[in-house]
Amino acid sequence: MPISELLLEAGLLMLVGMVVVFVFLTLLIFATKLLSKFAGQEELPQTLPAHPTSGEQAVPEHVVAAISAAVHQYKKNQK
Amino acid sequence: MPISELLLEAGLLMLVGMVVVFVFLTLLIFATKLLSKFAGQEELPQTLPAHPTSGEQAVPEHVVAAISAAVHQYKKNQK
Amino acid sequence: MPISELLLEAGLLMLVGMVVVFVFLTLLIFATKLLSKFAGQEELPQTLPAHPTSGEQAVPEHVVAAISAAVHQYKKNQK
Amino acid sequence: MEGLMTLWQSTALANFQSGQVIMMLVGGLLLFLAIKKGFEPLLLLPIGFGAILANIPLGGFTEEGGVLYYIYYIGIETGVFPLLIFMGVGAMTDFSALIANPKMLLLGAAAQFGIFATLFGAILLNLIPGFNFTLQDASAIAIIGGADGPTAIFLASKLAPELLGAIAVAAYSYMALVPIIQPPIMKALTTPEQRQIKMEQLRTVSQREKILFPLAVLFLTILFLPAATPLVGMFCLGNLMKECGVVDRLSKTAQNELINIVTIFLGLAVGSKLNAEDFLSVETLGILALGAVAFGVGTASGVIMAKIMGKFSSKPINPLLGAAGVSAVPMAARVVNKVGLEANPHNFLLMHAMGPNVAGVLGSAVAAGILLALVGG
Amino acid sequence: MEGLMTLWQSTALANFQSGQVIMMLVGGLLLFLAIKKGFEPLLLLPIGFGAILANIPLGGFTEEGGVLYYIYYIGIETGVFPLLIFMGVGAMTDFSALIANPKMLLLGAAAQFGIFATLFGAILLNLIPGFNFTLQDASAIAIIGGADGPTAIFLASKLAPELLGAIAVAAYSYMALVPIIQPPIMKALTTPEQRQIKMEQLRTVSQREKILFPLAVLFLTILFLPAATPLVGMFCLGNLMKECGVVDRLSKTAQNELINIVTIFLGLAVGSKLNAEDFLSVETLGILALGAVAFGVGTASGVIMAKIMGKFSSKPINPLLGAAGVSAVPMAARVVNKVGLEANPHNFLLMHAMGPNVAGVLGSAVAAGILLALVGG
Amino acid sequence: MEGLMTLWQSTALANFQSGQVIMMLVGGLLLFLAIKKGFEPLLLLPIGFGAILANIPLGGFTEEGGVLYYIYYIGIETGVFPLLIFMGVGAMTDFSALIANPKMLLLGAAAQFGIFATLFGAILLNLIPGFNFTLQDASAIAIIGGADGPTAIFLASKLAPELLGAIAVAAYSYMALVPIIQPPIMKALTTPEQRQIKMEQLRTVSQREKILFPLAVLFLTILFLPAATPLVGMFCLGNLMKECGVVDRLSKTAQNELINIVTIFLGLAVGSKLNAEDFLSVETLGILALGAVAFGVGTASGVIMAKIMGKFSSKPINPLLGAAGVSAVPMAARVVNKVGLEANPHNFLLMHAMGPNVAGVLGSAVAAGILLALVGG
Ligand code: NA
Ligand code: NA
Ligand code: NA
Repeated sequence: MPISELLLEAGLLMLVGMVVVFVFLTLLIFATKLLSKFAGQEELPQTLPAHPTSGEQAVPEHVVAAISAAVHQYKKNQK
Repeated sequence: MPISELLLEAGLLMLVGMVVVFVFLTLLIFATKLLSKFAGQEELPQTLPAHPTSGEQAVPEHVVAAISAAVHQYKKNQK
Repeated sequence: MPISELLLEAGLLMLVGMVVVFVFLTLLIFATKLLSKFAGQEELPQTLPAHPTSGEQAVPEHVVAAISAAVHQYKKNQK
Repeated sequence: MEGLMTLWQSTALANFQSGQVIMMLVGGLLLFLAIKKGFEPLLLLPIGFGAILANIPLGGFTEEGGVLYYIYYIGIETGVFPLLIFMGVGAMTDFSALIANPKMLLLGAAAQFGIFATLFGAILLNLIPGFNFTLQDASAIAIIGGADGPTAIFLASKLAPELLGAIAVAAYSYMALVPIIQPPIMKALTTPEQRQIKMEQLRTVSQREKILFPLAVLFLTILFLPAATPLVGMFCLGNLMKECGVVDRLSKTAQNELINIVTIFLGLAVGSKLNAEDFLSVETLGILALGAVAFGVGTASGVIMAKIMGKFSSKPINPLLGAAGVSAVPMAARVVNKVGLEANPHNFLLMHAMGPNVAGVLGSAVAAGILLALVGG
Repeated sequence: MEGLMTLWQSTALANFQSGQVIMMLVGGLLLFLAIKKGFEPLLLLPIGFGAILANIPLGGFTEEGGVLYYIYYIGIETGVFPLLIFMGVGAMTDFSALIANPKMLLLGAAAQFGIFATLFGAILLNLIPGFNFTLQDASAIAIIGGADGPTAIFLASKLAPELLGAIAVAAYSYMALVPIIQPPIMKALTTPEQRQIKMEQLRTVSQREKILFPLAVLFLTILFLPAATPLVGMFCLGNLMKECGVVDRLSKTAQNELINIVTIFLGLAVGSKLNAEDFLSVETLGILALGAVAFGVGTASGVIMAKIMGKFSSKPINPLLGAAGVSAVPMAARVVNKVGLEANPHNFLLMHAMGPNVAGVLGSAVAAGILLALVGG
Repeated sequence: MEGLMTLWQSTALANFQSGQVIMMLVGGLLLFLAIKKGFEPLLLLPIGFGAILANIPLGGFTEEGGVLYYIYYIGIETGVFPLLIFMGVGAMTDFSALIANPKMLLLGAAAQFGIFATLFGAILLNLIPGFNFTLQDASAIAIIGGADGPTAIFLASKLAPELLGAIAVAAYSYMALVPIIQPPIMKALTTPEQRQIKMEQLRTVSQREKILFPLAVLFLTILFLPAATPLVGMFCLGNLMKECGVVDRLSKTAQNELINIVTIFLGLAVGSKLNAEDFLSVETLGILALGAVAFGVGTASGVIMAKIMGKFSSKPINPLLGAAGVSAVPMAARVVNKVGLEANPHNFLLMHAMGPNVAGVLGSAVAAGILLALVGG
């Protein structure tokens, strides 16, 4: 391909590319706003307390054991 | 294969399958009882104390260090 | 290959192998000494304090949170 | 504006087929069930997402060169992923309750009637025009009654790969529905008095027994059912790693990082088989119906077996325990516990139900081996 | 002494080619930058090490049977490794700031001008004798402006595998240089008053919004840009796993062990493409120059877009935020924060900059999809 | 009853060959040694289990389509698994003691005489009818004397795959036996006075030295022994990741999850090579005998070298340190410490023994490289 044609192609790509990027992300703006309208805020009080304790393994017992041992060891080292 | 034959096959499979499942798991009952007879109970006092400390990495030093730092940070945050 | 020839080969391998191992590791001795000459000691004060805090995730907040929870739980269990 | 034309031609909008849209909705439904309803989310979330990705027009996920193609080809076609999951499950399984009371194995055996009755039922369905299940298909469908995801995927990948998607979805969905499917059946087959039966406390089990148990299982499987050894073998390896106490770092990796990584991939790969061609057929409806039958029959036969055993046993046996024989660990055992508590708020059956529960895992792996041996050739 | 002769013949000393020596020095330089200068060490250390290994005479690392050959072949040629990294990055990304202020997506869009301007620039370079970039090459080079490592590697592996090494090195190097490249451009395009603009506080975002956002992104991508679905899809899968809250163990594995394992391999595999033949050419110099242009143009167009938006917006918009649109998460957002603090020590922009920052990730994945669709065929 | 017949034909009972039974017993023995005796359980447990699985009649584990087949094919035949293990070992190795006292490298060199003497011994065994070792076989066997599992597996997979099972088993077994094999040899070659020699305290080593050391090792290997670069390179990569301090998350993954996953697979794959055909031969007995010789000679030559060095050194050198030169990290160093403490309860040699211990790892990787270069072609 001669370079002039390549440049034309590249220019077109630049144009089309930026247009599509902007169109796409603008659509996403609207989608997000729509989303927030229907899904936003309402269930906050319900989820907030649920979250911190929801973890499948909040603090498993053996971790507590390990940490208690470690804390113990740490205290001993401090002396 | 005509469906009557398929049904016969399926019925046979059902019969053979359930028989084998039961025979197999019954054998396993006996095997487990045998096992318990020879391997059960006796070594309990010996293993129980061994287990909690057996870990290859009970509480490695760097964990202790990390935790001591974390505890420190936590105490600071509490104030 | 007749066994005598194999034995000769094996003997040669033994000789060449041991020579090369010694030469190589001797070179490494010199390289290490050179290394220590140029890179040893000087930056100790500078790195020592840097090391404990250098970690990308020295003690991330959620770990602190988990540990604080665990410590809390541990203290409760102690009572 | 040739570029824009090319771009339009490369959009999904210009290429969507109705089947793909429906399959995406199926994928979305699975995501909804996983996230909002908590249906086995660890599997159904990646499966649902995989289904969406697999049905993107021009997405190319399932064609050679696509990421889902590679994952399926490497992990499922070889059988490696379900086996690794099974190893991890083995490393998470505690056989103590079963070793303490090995008779519970009979409950795990009885519940497998759900599998074999379903096999027969699948062939019966052929009487309805539109259904045309081979013995292989019927076997792969029937294993849904095993209530064990990796076993179902492993068997389906060997016997009926084109049904794999529907089978896996049915298996995991019904496993999630165990708390809804089982209680009515359990209550219909038992009286309130029977449900209140208290069990004797289980003895403690020595470490040596726990180490030797997986080896004994493997040994018997080798002798009598080599076709089941891939599943049982990897399961026993995981369990041995857990119990032996000398390879804790391997056991922990098998239970955590390795099984997590494989679960993500396995789910995506299963999802990639949810294509319109295979899934949107009357056969899928048949599979869903048969799956429900399988769980119901398995539950019922477990409970009935427990009642029979109770008659002949010197020690009391609560018939509810039979329902745990379908496996679906630990959900079925929890259901037993819950239904038991409804009858008697002081009767905790959970530990006792773990015995038949893990027996059910072995039972369905054995059943899978039988099916592989008899119709797999 | 035939043995010693064989041994000598098998030493590197007897076989070194000058190109290999230079490439090893390049590898050493990357190690230096990674370790001593802290340039994206997670990637540049394995890349640098891989470059050294790949250039060992008679080492055979990149020939069939060599370990780097297998890693490249399995992980990069299939595209699997960059996609898994992207899944992990998705699982680490928090879209809250963007959902709270979705207009920031425009900044992520504007910054992609860095990509397309560089594409044009790469073709322009063909005017200089010695350069001979095809549209594919130019596209792969341009994606450096996306400031996103896995996206760059994924695209380069599809469009211009022989430039992969140089492109990946340039991408990661410039990402590390963001704190040096961006501030002068940001300051040149803004007045001190503009840099002091305070933003309104962001509202909190509900969990449901965070769950639905990745699905919305995926949905739009499916509709309009299926070529971007491998990247966007895996990213959204990771993000969904993180936000849905029901598969925490999968999400944590994706963010930690899985991404770490893949990062080691990805780095080594990229390093294995740093061979003298491909790398020691004037084209590499061109790529490095174009990469700098890409980052600069992206930063500038982001800032300019932010200024334009500020004019039309009812709420104040600090133009510095535009610079975060290039992605390079979270470095670019931190740079914005830092430059903002220089103007006003009480104005913390970090949280606000996270919006355009993650928008930039989406923007460059979209741009990659466009390039794949238009020049990838 | 055709079904039952088919089922019987598909049982192992109807198909067992005596060789398979014996190999299963060997597998069981390995499990016993691993679990009950604590012989290198991380490797010997999966190896033993793999051996059992591989010898199941009709199990099909090692045939195309079987899970062990895939694991071996992907991980060992390519050399990838041993190299990843080596990377992880590198990330766990601390060279401080060696950098502080580099002369200890000579002990690591001397102990490799165990390898080369064994090579000669293996060829000598050919004088006995029934033995027919090629130079390749002899080299692969000799590397047992390197007391380094992944090195042995890597070399055996390249030079003598059919002996891989026996070699790996011998290597790991003797490594576990180091506390039994070494002390008598150490005591026979030293006087109680020599064993009481106190060493000077080691200086602290700077981080910069620790970072540059693996690079120096790699550099020399590249120059003089490219054939050793796969092993040494991956080892140095791991060590560099550990020491550089900027990629801690990669280093930790390499030391933990990655090496654990690979260890499970490597063990199973090695076990899959324990088939009757290859293993139940007089050659295996020869390998076991030669392995013991290798460890013994290596220990002895290390101790003798230490005594020679002690004569010429201005600073005192405890000859026991030589025994640590065989590697078997950290077991051999511990043995040195223990034997030292028996002679003088206040003389702790552990830290000093770590120097020759890690030197032994380098030494055997170098030896492996030499063998690959000279007989690998
Ligand atoms: Na089951
Ligand atoms: Na970007
Ligand atoms: Na060694």
